[in-house]
Amino acid sequence: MLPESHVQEHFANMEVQRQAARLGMWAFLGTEVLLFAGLFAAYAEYRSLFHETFVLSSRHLDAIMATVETAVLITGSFAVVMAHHYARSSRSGMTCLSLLVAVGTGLAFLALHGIEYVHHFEEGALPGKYYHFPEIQTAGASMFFSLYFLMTGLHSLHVIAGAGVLAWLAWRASSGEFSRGNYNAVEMGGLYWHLVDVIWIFLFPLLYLI
Amino acid sequence: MSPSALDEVGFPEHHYLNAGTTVRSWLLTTDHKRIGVMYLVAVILALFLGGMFALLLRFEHLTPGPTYIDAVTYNRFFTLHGVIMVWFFLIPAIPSVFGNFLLPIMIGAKDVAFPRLNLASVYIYAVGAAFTTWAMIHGGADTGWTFYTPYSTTTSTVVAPILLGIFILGFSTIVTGINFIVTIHTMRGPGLTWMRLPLFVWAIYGTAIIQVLATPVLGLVLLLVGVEHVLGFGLFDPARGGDPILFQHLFWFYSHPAVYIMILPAMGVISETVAAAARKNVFGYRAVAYSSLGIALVGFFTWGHHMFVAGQGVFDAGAFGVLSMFVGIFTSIKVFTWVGTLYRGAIRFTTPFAYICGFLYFLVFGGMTGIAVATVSLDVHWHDTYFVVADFLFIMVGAALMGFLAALHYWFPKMFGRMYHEGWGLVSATLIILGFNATFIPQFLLGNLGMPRRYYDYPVRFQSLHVASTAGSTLLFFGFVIIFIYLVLALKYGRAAGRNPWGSRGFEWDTSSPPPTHNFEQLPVFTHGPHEYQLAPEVSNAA
Amino acid sequence: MVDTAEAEHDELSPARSAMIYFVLLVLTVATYSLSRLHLGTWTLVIAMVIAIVKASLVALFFMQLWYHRGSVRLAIAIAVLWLFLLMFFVVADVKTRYPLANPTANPMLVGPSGP
Amino acid sequence: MNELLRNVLFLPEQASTFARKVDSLHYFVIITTMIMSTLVGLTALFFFVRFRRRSETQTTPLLNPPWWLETMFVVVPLAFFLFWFARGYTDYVELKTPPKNSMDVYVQAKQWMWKFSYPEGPNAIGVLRVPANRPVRLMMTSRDVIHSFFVPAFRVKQDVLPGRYTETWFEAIQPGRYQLLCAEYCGTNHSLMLGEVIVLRPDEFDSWLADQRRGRALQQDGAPTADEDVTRQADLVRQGERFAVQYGCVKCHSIDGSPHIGPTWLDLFLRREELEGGQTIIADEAYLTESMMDPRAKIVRGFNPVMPVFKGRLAGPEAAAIVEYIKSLRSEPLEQARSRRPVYEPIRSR
Repeated sequence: MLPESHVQEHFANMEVQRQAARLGMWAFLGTEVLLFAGLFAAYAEYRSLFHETFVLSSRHLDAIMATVETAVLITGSFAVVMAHHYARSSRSGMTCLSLLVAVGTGLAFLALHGIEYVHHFEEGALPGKYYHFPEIQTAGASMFFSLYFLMTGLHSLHVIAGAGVLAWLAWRASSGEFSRGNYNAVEMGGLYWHLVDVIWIFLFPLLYLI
Repeated sequence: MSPSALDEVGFPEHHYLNAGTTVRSWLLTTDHKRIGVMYLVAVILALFLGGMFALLLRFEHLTPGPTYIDAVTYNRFFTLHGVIMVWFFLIPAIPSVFGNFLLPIMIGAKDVAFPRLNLASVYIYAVGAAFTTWAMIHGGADTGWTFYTPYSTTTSTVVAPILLGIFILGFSTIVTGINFIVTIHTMRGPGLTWMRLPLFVWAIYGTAIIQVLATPVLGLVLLLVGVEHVLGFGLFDPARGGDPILFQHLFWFYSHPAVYIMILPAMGVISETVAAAARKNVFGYRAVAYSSLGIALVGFFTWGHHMFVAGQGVFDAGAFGVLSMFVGIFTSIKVFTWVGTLYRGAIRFTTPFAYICGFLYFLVFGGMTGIAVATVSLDVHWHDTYFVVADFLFIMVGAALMGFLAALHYWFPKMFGRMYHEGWGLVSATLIILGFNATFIPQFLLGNLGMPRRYYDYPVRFQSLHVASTAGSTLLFFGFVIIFIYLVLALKYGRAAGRNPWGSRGFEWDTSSPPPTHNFEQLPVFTHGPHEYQLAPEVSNAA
Repeated sequence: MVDTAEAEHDELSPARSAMIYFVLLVLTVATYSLSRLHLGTWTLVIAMVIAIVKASLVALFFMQLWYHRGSVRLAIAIAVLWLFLLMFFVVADVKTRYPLANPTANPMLVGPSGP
Repeated sequence: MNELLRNVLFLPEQASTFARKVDSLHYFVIITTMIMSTLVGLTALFFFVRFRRRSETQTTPLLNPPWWLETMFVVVPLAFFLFWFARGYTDYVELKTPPKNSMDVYVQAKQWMWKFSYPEGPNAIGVLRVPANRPVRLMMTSRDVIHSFFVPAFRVKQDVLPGRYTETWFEAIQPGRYQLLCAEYCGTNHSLMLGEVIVLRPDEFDSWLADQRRGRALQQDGAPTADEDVTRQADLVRQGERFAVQYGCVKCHSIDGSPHIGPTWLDLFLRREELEGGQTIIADEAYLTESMMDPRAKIVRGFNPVMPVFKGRLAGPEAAAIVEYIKSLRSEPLEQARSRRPVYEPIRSR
């Protein structure tokens, strides 16, 4: 996010710059939370309207794979925390490694999720007018899968973006750019990745464990 | 006016405008002042484009039947008028132009917190504008700027590019909002406590909070309508159990706070200009500062008053009705405080002051009708009629645009170092205020008569009021043309304004006009609040 | 002008983060297994409580909110509050609306998309 | 006083109980706001004249409002606002709860026309006849997009949602003809979606309703007004059948399920049809009307685009009648018949 390693000219000192970057990042995370707020509101409404269909459709999803995905994302979060710790203690080799582990967990999550999507495509549990899943024909079934694909799709886009940012940070860490005096970028990238994990922490029970 | 004559009156030789004259120095600038000027040009273009569509609509209404365009074209025109005016003029108008230009100067900072991000917001605005212009050329949507489903998802007209244009523009607003919040929190000058911040900075802070918290929900809603229109995901499809009122909830959760994004900066401008015109401290600084925050936060609780007749539950209608009344008191505090500031002041009638009077009249009139429309039972008759159109245009064109014009005239010398022609300023101000009344008072009466919004054809009994309103709108148009002419002329031929033409005690007047690239020769130390006119004139913030 | 090394204790130590990581994994497994019991309305409450605990663990420690005071916490607190504000009024509207104005009242809506 | 204020504010006549209540609150709000705004304006003007700038170096005192004035700025407006809210909300709740003894009327809004049907009586397009001094409850739904039932004279407005019902009620107090408008933007001819509410004296209304039920209304009314086409549900289907024969629809569309040049009309309504482009759609009213007006828009897989365009040849009510006729063609039991391949063998009668 902030490529320089030294203090930008219009900031008083490094601490002010880091505080500014941190506040800016948290405000951005606030917008991400509100971006998903609309979908959570839609989910809340349709769940209260079509409760029994939501229960049926949710039981149909593969909860075990989702649990594994959650564990994978939490591991990714942990890897990023370690990367932040290594960056602060100027061990750029370990920083780069842990960032790559985090990117790996992101790709693993996407792969597992891709498998789920393929499964849904095959059996026709698709949103809106594409819905021709024979087993669940009660009212609102296509609504559950509309929300399922919208929420997990938007989240997967954020996972891809987060993995991209972490890969870019890993590439910069490999050239030894981060040290005690300049680890803002790792912290910001880490904050974004943690938020992606927090959003999934809420999506997982709402979609899979009704 | 030979250049040398200009210099001794205090026109600095090198300042931010001639610090680099190549096009590249403008396009890649990270100087918040240049970004403010670039936004000013874009915003004025949007104003004239949107205004042109408004005139086309008004001329169509001269006669009940088809006057010179058909129904579909009319529907496209009012959609484009709405989209351009709301997203391309009103929302960026004061925050992106004057917020960008003045915020760092007012808090004694060299630049905003993330200068490169600030430049990125200009390019995001440009890309969003390009998409919308492309869609406009290809006919544009005929859904109205509110995009109510299921019409917006089933219409055959081009909806997706306009949604994409506004979606991209949303990022420009979010980035500007984040920039301002971080700048105000972390880069205030030495000695500048929160309670010494100029009231314009408080207003921009409140606006930035709304920009950051509200725009993402708009982004999501436009995304959902676009996905629904292109792929048919069925989230708002009634046959599949979708709920059109859910769309309205999500849309108005953004759009009502967006109304405060438009009016709050104008209130900040008026707080500054009233204090400068009356040469007196603002009557109750603390109340005005906290009411800016109050509007920013309580403004989020009131979106349901747009949906009283949309099929909303009775409980929600009551809750939103009460909360809408509470948001009204912050505006009334501000109005009473501005009038109180005039008490025992030293008022000089200048063009900004003319716009202040216009602003106060329109804000009180529009605010009161706004409270009336938020009264649940009265709204049943008024909803979706010309009464509501006149009410929000009183606030948008009346108050917000008057605030923009007051800011433009008050800070023109600071931005460009030259004074505009005072006589023409007063002429155009009266023309605009009269033209505005002539345009929108008839529309209030049309609303009472029951003339619905977005009507291409209308029953004959409304014609006389429509003709009056169209006449007023031409008057309004000429007022804006005159302003544009004498301001552009003043850029070249205006007399040099010097450091502080208004004798104002605002912080931005401590630096030269136009200010140097890094805003100050040496960073100011803040010893007192803004607009402390009881101090002797020579006490200023010199370091 | 590299500023002084920040004191060790005010940042997340690896040991503590490892312990939190473990707790998160345990909670994930717990929320899955509890959901298999199908306790009816209680499943939602339990799932949400566990999710909130996990989310606050990640936010407070992994995202260092525990070590940064003031405006940073306020920013995310307001965003989350707005999330609940929006959800509250939308669900309240659906619950208190004229019953036939709800999507479920659609006469043609027997199957997911009609009879 | 009421008439004076009503004329000053350009309000239409008060033709319903709710209108009178709303207008009294309206007058109270407008009068208070006008008084307050002029007071604020006059004080500002007075301050401007009294405290104009006399010398350039004049300093002004630092003044801040005492705490009681500050609370006055907040409490006085808030008191007014909350009182208006309380009064307004009670009227609103009353508007949302129709009285038990009210007469029901079903309203169906469709892109750019209104259709009213009395529970066991006639239905009419564009004209709603109601008795005076009796509450009338409207159960409203829309076939395509959101419309809004708005009668300015009654001060009543209620959005009409597609696929579900919204309700509102009014009690007209004096006989007369009041214009009905659509207040929610619904497309190209949103401004032509007008209608009329004719309020009759109670006895007049009862005799009209009785005649309707005996079907003699057509002769008695002489030439019905252009947009008043008073037909009964049963008549509508029979009319649809007559139009189907008259316009030659049955030459290509069989009504007994047997395959023919065009898709069969048996069980067509709300059937899932697979189109040429591969998507599937539901044959609802919107699809049926569109296929009549613009057949090439959505062609069912396997059928040739040979159907003539009826836009301009079929009037709105005729198309609506044909759709009603198609809806009435149901085979027992109700199973999902998918259109079979087209078969070209000429009908001997041609």
